[in-house]
Amino acid sequence: MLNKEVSFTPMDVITSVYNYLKPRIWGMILALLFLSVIVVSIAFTSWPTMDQLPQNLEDQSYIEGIGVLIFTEFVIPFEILSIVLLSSLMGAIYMAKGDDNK
Amino acid sequence: MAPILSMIVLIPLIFAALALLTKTKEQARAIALTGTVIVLLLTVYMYFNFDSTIAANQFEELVEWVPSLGITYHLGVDGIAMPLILLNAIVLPLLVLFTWNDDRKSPNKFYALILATEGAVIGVFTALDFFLFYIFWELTLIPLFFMVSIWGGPNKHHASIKFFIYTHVASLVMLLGIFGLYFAAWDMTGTPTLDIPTLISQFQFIESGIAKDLIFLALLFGFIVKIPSFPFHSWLPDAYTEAPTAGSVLFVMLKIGGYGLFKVMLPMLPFTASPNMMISIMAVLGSVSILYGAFLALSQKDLKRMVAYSSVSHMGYVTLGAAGLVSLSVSGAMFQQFSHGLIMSVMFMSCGIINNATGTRIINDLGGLAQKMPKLAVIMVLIFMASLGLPGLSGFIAEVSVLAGSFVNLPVYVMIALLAIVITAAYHLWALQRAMFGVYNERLGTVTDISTYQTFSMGVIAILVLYFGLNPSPVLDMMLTNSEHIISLMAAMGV
Amino acid sequence: MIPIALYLALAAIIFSIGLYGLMTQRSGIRILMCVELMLNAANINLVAFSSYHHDLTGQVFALFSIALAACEAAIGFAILLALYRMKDTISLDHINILRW
Amino acid sequence: MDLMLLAPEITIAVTGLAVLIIGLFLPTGSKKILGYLASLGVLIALALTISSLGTEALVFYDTVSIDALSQFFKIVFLVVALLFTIAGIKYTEGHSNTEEFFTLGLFATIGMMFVASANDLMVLFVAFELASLATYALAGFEKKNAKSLEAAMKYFIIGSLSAALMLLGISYIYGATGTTSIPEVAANAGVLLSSPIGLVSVVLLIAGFGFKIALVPFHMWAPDTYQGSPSVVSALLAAGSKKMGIVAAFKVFIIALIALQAEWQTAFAILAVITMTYGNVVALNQKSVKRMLAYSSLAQAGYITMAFVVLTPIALGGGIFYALSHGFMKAGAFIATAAVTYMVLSENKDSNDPDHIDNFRGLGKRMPITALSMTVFVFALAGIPLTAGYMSKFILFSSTIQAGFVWLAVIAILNSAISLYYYAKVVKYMYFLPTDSEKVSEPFPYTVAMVIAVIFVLAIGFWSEPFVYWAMEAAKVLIPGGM
Amino acid sequence: MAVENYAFLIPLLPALAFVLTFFLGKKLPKGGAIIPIVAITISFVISLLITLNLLANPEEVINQSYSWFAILNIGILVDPLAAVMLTMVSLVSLLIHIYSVGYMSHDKSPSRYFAETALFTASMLGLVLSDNILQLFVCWELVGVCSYLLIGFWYEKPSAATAAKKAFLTTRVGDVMFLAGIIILFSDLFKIFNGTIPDGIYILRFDEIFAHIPDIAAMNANIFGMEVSHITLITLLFFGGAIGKSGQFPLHVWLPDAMEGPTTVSALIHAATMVTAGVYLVARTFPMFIAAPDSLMVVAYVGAFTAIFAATMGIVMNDLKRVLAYSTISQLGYMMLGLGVGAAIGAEAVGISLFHLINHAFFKALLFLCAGSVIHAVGTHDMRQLGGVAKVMPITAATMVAASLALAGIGIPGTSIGTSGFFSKDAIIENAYLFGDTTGAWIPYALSIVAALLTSLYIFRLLFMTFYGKPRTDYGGHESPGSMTVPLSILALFALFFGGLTSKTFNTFVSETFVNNFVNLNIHELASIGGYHLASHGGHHEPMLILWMPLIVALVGFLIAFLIYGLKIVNMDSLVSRNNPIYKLLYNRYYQNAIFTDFFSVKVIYEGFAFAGRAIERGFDWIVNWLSNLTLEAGESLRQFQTGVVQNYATVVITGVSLLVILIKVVMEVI
Repeated sequence: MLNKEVSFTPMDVITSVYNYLKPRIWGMILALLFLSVIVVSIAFTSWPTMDQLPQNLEDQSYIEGIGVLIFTEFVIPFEILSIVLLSSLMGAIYMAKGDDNK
Repeated sequence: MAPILSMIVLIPLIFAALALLTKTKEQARAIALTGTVIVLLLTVYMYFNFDSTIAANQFEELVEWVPSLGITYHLGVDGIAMPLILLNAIVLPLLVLFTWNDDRKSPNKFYALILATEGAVIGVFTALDFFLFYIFWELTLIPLFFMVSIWGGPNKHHASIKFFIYTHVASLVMLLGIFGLYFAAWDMTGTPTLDIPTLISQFQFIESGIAKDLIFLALLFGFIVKIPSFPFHSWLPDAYTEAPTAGSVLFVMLKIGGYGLFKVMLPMLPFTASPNMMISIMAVLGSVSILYGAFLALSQKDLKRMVAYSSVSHMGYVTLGAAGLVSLSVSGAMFQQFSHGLIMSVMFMSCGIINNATGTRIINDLGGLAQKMPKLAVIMVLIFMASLGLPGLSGFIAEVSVLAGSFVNLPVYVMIALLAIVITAAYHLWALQRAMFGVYNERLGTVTDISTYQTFSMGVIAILVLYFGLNPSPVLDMMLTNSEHIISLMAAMGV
Repeated sequence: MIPIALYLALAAIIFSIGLYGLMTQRSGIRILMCVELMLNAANINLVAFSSYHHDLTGQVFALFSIALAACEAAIGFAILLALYRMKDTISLDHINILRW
Repeated sequence: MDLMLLAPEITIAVTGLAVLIIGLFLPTGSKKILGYLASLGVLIALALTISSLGTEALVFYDTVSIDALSQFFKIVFLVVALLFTIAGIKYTEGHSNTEEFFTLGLFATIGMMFVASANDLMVLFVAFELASLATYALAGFEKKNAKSLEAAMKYFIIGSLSAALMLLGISYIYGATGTTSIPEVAANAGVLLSSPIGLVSVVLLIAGFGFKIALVPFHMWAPDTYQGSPSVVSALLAAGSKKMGIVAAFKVFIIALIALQAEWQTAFAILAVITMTYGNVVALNQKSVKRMLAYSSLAQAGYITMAFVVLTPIALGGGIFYALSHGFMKAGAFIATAAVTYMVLSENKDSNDPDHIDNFRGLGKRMPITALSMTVFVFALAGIPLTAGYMSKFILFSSTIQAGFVWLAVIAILNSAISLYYYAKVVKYMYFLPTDSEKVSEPFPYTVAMVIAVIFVLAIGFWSEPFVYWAMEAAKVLIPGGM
Repeated sequence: MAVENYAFLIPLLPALAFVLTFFLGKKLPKGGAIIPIVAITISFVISLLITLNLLANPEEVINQSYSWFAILNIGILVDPLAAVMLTMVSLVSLLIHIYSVGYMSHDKSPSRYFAETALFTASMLGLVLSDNILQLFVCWELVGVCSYLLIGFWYEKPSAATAAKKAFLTTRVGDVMFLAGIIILFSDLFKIFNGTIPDGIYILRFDEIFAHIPDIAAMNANIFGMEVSHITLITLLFFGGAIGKSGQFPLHVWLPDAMEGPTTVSALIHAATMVTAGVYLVARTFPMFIAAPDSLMVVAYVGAFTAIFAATMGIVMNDLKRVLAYSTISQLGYMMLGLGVGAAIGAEAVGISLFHLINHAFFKALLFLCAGSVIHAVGTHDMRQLGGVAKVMPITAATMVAASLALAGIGIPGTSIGTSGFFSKDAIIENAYLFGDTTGAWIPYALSIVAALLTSLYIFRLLFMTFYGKPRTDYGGHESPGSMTVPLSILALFALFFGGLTSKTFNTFVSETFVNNFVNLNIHELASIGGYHLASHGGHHEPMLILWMPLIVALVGFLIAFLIYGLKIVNMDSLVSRNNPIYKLLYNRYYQNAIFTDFFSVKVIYEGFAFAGRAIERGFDWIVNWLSNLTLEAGESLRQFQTGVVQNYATVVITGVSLLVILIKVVMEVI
């Protein structure tokens, strides 16, 4: 195998690229279309953000603040998330486990 | 006072449920007969307590239903509805008797559907609330759909679905018109209501001319298809022909299209943005229906199909008369509905009998039946004569009133309709001659005359046809009162 | 300082890559990965906005969405596993009994 | 106390956990009790919700709002859940994983209920995902059934995709407004209105909700999943989680993004027309009853979407009312199909297409109650008077006319007429086509569920006043001031 | 005298007889013939009494009106015109009924026969009694339907069923015109009253109509660019109805076929009822015609043409009844001509025409009954197989001769000697001369003279071929029973002497119809509405030749017939052959059957129009089916969109998102 002479002609390259692209081209075009839509919208939007990042690094990511938020303002989503976890656990186990009769 | 209208509407429906629970033919038909006879008695009672000199709604019942949408349970009859209720109440018991000895699968459903149709049709005639009106309007479809689909002829599935969807589309378009009226009135008065008299009286105050015309045309389309009128009749021949005899008779009882025309359309007509165009539309449809139906009937080979097309032709008089806008023509058109109901039911019964006895309805395959079925022949000759408009029978009163009345305003259209009279005579006589007279076609095998029950029910209707032909006043008077009322409203508005 | 648009563009690109993969890949595993990619692209957005707004809500949201992504992955793999047991393949474009 | 206002949700959660835990200790043969337990829990929650009708409150740091709209939809979800649990009693008979079935169903219901009362996009998103994740597994509940698995797979992948799209959309909204609270988004919508990102986030959110509502072109999973999933689960999906999409869209678009009204009205106008037409037309030729019901469900979603276009208080009330009616009609129809499927499978275990329309032949003789109920459901879906479907169409279509969208009403009416064809086809098969098979006994829980649905379908159609009243009250939440 | 209180019984009794006979006749002997006979006898007596009363007191016109429906009424009007008709109809009908007892004794359902004839008589009497045009139309139609039933009496014979249908349909064409006339009249009067008709006024009553003739005449209709006065239009349409019922050209085709029924029915149709209805209609509404001279001109021309047209066919027919049928058409033409000349002489025309009508009723009934008697005895009605019947049936033959003389109009002008037909026909021909003299239209007169010649020719041909000479085939005949010969004899007396006895009084009596208390019309004013003046009376003296002309041509006709058929001196074989185109044309009755039935009704109406209708109908069906198929096919192809591959689903979703953004942007830009 190693000794086999490997040679590419330009045609082979084109063919292989073509073969690679052929099933993917529409996906590319559509993904690019989507991307361009999003990017154009982002670019033409004046985001109402602060001019600069906070000086204090802790203000950027503030674990205690997050924790407080989770248990005060966002306690409900957090509780729901617990049910989500439970149900996905159940669902995943149920789907994944083998034939219980065996 | 007892809620007599509710009783008339609900008793058939209740008896329909009862009939559905029965097991045998004997029980089912007994229930059906009881139900229809009770309705008949109540209707006769109501008829004799009806004041035919006033145009107002009588025996009114009014109960709140869905107040937040202005929906009420509002019933009442006037001179337009009363004769049609009477027609149903008379024919239905006779129809039950007519089918008394028939053997068919699931008789309980059969009689239940007859009763349900009666309740629904009378419901349409008594409803004074558009919501209720539409409910009953659609409710008439379902039993008939089942009727055709279960006991119909070889092509029943196609016919039933065509009929169901075609007329349903029309009903929906009508519903759009009702919506338009409903909200236009709501915007103007600030309170929602679906009360028919109120909405009709509010129609004239709508500002937008286009809105008025659209509402009018939508409602008109709904009614015209049900009548049915050329060119929206193509559901009818299939449905009438494929339906079992009782189904055809029930179809004939379905006079709701014309009823809507008189009850809803005419009071609104003068206030549309272009009343002359509306009148022309109705007149064209009516007169062309008369002529076209007649030609089509002439070219039919199947007796029942011929009768179906003749129905298209006859109902053209209703549209034409309504467009005539003279009290004589309008009341004539109303009377045509009544008379047509009587006549056509016997016509279809005859077709059914011939089909049962000989196994065919192709006119050329019949022949000389009068020799074997003299009683049927007598009734058929009488009814065919009534159908072709012979004086002394009810059809004539209606036709001559419509034609004479409409001529005042619509001379050209009446002349078109007149052309059809000879054609009408031709196909009736042709069918009679080929089917009943001449040499008996031996291939038809042994044929026996109609049974006592059948003779009775057809005979009674035939006698009524004769009676109302000689003395139309018992029903025509109230029609006249109402049509004069409609016309006087227009005159008062200077239209 | 870096304009926020760049973060957003990055997220958009990652999201589009996820979309591309979803549309073109056959293997169920790869498709699942693409879904993760997309969810995380959205998380980049959330975190970036959070920073630029000086508001922690976005980060809380991102945390929740990471948890949700995990759940989705779990159940997704379970479904793929069940499919593999039955069909001996996770190439999703052959699974089309239900159509039309 | 705040928690008391969440009593229904808590009840359901506790019931779910109880079912799960009790189920672990029960032998397969006696797991039937779990179904009764679940139904009981749902009934209690329903009673709690109804008893709290009329309360209005914002709780848990304004992330949950209890109002007429959320109460109304909670009732819808709970009723659907009730039908689901009752029908599930029969469906899970002899199944060893009964507890998973009911618990997942109940948890999905909690998700839906929280979506209905969410006042924060985060709550909404998480609850949305709860409802999705729980139902992914339910859709694939028949692990041995290739169709069920395929259904779950498609549901899952498209569901994840739309979750990602929705999250992206929410992130942009957050970026533009700096908040996730629904009322505050509405208050800070200036950037969204002035920038193209507003339109993009609207469309992304429509894609996210449209997936649940099954709007064309985000509907692609729906026919396959409704067809492949167990019928009872299809009932939950079509009747329940679809409504969740609608209520989420109500909240997000009409309350939060009212500033972008023009954008999403246009979008919904386009989608409504395409959806109802596509759904009805494609439903015409279907041979699988469940697939037909799925497409019909698309069409119905298209009708409800008209409420977004018309956007008058009556139209919104009509849309909400329609959602209620549709819940009963569609759930009932799927459960009736479940009964037929059960009957077919019990006769022939290897039947490939238990919901094929041929199996409905002569159903009027074989299973009279099922056939009669199915007739009521399909006629209601078709909008025949005196049913809930008619009343809903009456309000919704009439308000469309009122607002001047005559063209939209005409399209809807024509669609409604087309739909009659395939609904009548089912009736035709059930009553008019002959069959050789004999009468079979009808499974009791299915019958109970169907009868409940029939009663409600007829009651809503006949005695509509209270339902209409509450729907209109709910609409007032969306557009204050009312009519 | 209280007899007018019983006038309503005149039509009612026969109608009642119809009901009784129909339901009870089978159980009674002779099919219950006694019931209608008694009923009609009473009708006849009442009619006679009323007539006599009117003769004495012309102003005692009976008029009773009752509301029927809407603004229309039913009522009784017995004025001289009606009284004369009533008496004649009831008398002839009575005699025919009596005759029928014998004639129909072998039939299998005589009760049906008597019931139907009773109804026929009742309708005709009702028609005559009507005091309004609508009721007249009602009875008119009833007459039509009775003729349908009676012509098709032997319905198991296909030819009878066909003939019945043809009779009904052909007259129906006329009826529609009549109805159209009524409708126009109604609408005109309705407009004249401005849509509000006071109580107690029935606008279709004859007195109302006549009172408003000037208003109607003032209305004009524009038909295809021609300005036509409504009065002309209405009268023409009425005459159209009369054409159908009275068998005028071109709607006469049904009459010869109508002999498919029993011969007595033919007698009833041809003599007393039905065909006279058309003439009666024109007479009844004659004031309107006077105001419309154009219509009268049409009446005169059509009448004269019909008279000669039918006579030409009469001379070649070999069927006994067919000859008589054409004779009827021809004589009806005379009656119409008599009315048409009213443009010259005014309301007197009614008297002249009606006089002929009455006389004709007697002798034509007689002719038919004689023919019936022959047919009854011999069993054939082909003249070529008969001959020498007089020897077997002397009474029949004698009465037949009397009738023939009456038909041919033999009598001496200037005296009271002559048969009935002589007086009436002579008067018509003379007035046709006067008409030509006044208006310059000589053609009617010329035609009437030629027709008189032909009349004489064909009736004597019939007489000679049937009753004289040697029997051509071996038929066994016998004289008919008394119940048949007695009516024959009575009728023969009338045919011979009625005209002579009443010729003076009749005209005066009938002409008073329009100038008495009920309607008092100024005929001259009406004429001036039409824009002309009536010929003043007495100023004219017809030349002697004109007075004698009818008799001369009648005798010539007799002579020719005698030479050819009596003495057989002239051999007609060369003429009477299929090679002679004229004979062929006549024998084939001008190919009317081919034109009317085969071409017009079958080809044009049935195949042409109906085919077109079917094609249109298919078009409508096609549209409906196309729409439904289109929807179904769209469903089928859109289904393919759902490929089942999940990646494609994702692609659709993503495309949807991207495109939706762009689409909304575009839509919002556009809007």
